[in-house]
Amino acid sequence: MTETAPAPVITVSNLIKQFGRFAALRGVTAEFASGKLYAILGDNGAGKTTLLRTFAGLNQPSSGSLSILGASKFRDICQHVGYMAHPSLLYDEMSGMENLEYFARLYGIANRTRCAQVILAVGLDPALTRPVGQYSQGMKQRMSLARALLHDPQILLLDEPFSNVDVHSTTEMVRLLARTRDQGKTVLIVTHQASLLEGAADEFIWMEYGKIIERTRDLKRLEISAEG
Amino acid sequence: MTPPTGITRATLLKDLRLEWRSKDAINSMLFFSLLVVVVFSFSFDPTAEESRQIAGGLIWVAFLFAAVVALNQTWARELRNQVLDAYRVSPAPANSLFLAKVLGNFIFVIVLEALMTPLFIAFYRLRALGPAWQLLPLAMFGTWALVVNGTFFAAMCLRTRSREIMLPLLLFPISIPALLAMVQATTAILSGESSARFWIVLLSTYDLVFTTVCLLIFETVLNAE
Amino acid sequence: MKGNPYLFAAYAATWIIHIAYIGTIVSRYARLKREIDELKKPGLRSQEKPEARS
Amino acid sequence: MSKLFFIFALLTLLLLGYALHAALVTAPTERTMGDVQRIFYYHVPSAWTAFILFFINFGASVYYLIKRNPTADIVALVCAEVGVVFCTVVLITGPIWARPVWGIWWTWDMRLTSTLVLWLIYVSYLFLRRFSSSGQTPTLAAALAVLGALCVPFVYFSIWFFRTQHPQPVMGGGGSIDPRMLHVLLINWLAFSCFAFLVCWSRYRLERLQRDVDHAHAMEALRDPRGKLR
Repeated sequence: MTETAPAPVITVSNLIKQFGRFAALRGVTAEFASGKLYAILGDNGAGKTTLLRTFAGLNQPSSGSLSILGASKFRDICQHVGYMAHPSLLYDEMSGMENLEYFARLYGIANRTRCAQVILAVGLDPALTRPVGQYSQGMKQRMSLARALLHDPQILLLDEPFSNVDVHSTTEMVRLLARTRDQGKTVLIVTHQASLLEGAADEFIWMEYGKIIERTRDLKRLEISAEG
Repeated sequence: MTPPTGITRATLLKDLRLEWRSKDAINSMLFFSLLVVVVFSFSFDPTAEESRQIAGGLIWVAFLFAAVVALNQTWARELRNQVLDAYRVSPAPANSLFLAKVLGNFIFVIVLEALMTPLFIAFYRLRALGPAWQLLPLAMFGTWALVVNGTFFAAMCLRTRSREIMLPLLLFPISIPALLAMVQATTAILSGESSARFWIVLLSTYDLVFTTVCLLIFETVLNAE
Repeated sequence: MKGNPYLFAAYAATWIIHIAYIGTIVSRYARLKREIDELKKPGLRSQEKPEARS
Repeated sequence: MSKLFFIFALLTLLLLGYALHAALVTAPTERTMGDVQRIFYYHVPSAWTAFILFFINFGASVYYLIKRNPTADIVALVCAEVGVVFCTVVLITGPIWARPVWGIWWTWDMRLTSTLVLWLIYVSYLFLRRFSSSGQTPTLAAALAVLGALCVPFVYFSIWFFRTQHPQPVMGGGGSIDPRMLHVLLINWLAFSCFAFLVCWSRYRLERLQRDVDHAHAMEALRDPRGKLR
């Protein structure tokens, strides 16, 4: 692989986020490039989710600077960011298609074929009339991913996308994400299951106590240092 | 790009659809106000001529309490699975959401009033001695006043501890003028002793002022953290 | 002003309320002062707090 | 800062003492109500002071919403809290006066009712400040303060119309007031304004200290999070 450093899509420097007396992020400095898939790893409470939520504009940083696609205000670029949280961000009482149609409206997409297309892409059936509340956990996760992909965002922020998803579906999802990355998108995945992304992720990022401790291409190295 | 009104409509239709499927809010509101009617009838003789004087207050207090049930429900719906975050990361304007929620609650409370009013009339043997048509604009303006502030405060309480208790604590003091206007106007119309016009004008001004201010600061409140 | 009970009650109530409020301010101030002094004391920062031992 | 504070506190105390003397001794005894009327010298200045404090709270809240200035937030909080204390004084001295003069503790008179509603609004403001989690409190509280202040004209207007339809006890005094009484009233008002300012100042210092402590804790957490994880 040649080292042509693409322009960074997300730049953060000395990002600090405090909730009252608790510091969730304690000075994160990093750059994320387009066309890459990053896996963010770390123990519970390491600040992974907070970092992702800050990128998604749901948290305001306490201090430090954050620039996404050259903009400092999230409102200007929200059209280009897709966010998938740990909860499903879907209405339990509506079917998957109905959910996506509603969210498509929010992004100004008034077209059913696009919704059907993403549902197919995550391996579900658009004609399914069951409400999302009755889906299995794995189906919910996939529908949630479809919601994040709906507006074809430049940056994809995923929080634990593979939890409770069976092995087969996970492989499918990883393949889909890798394909998205190959289209020049930036994909950030917070996960506990790093091994699932071995081979797919361009970089592994280890966070500890609100800081990025290590960035590496080789997961093996990270596991050794994490244990030590 | 969907225009803001389009998003309001989509959100409103979505809310109505959710309510239609679960019927959480409307059922509990109906039963709640029914309980209020029955309980109040024990505390005084509902058929006495004097009860005409307090019927206006009774009706609106019942609706106010019932509205709180609906108001807590609207945002609870958005908190389940944290769907509100999905709205916040989208480019859709915050005010569209606010208007949709206000309209949704307005519809719920108006439906409740339409269903409950015949019951009140039957139980309390009410009959308007004044101009009865004025009850219609009164109900519209009054309900809007309750609902616009209520929706705003319910959104505010989203991120407080014990949010279901906080809503009435914030909503009731500020609603006192509106409530007073509704009660007095209703009593005036039912007893036919005085004109309700002043109260209806007051209510519409109240609606105008509070709707404007809520729209101005809702985005700040929604994204506050 | 010969010992009118209402007059006395009103004036007393006023000052009781004010003094009670000032009392809460003073006590909270003292507590915070102690807390911040402890925080600023070098050496025994987060490891152990003196009063936590009991 | 501290020296100035003590000098001001001393002056305020002297002024309060003088005002108390004026209220109890210098002021002439009212003909119909007698000594009870002297409650007036505490009641009315407290009411004016409370209203001024609420007004400052409104201004500071609007300023906070526009500029996000933390000092404005502290000022808003302090004014609301001290304002509620003064308003409580008003609501308690009022009935103590009403009882001997009107023969009743409370009447749903326009001024009493609207003061009570005002008190309720600002108490709910303080509730909100207590119950919301730290980060968003200033914004939410400022929003509530603005709505609450906007409500005040409606409160007055509606209660005014509500009450003019019904018979009500006449407020004491009538139109004209003895110039000596007015003099004593103004002195008491000055004394209570200084006192209110003094209390606000102390409360402001307390809040500053509170934020310093929070900040110190936050810094601590930034340095070493291990012991501080919730």
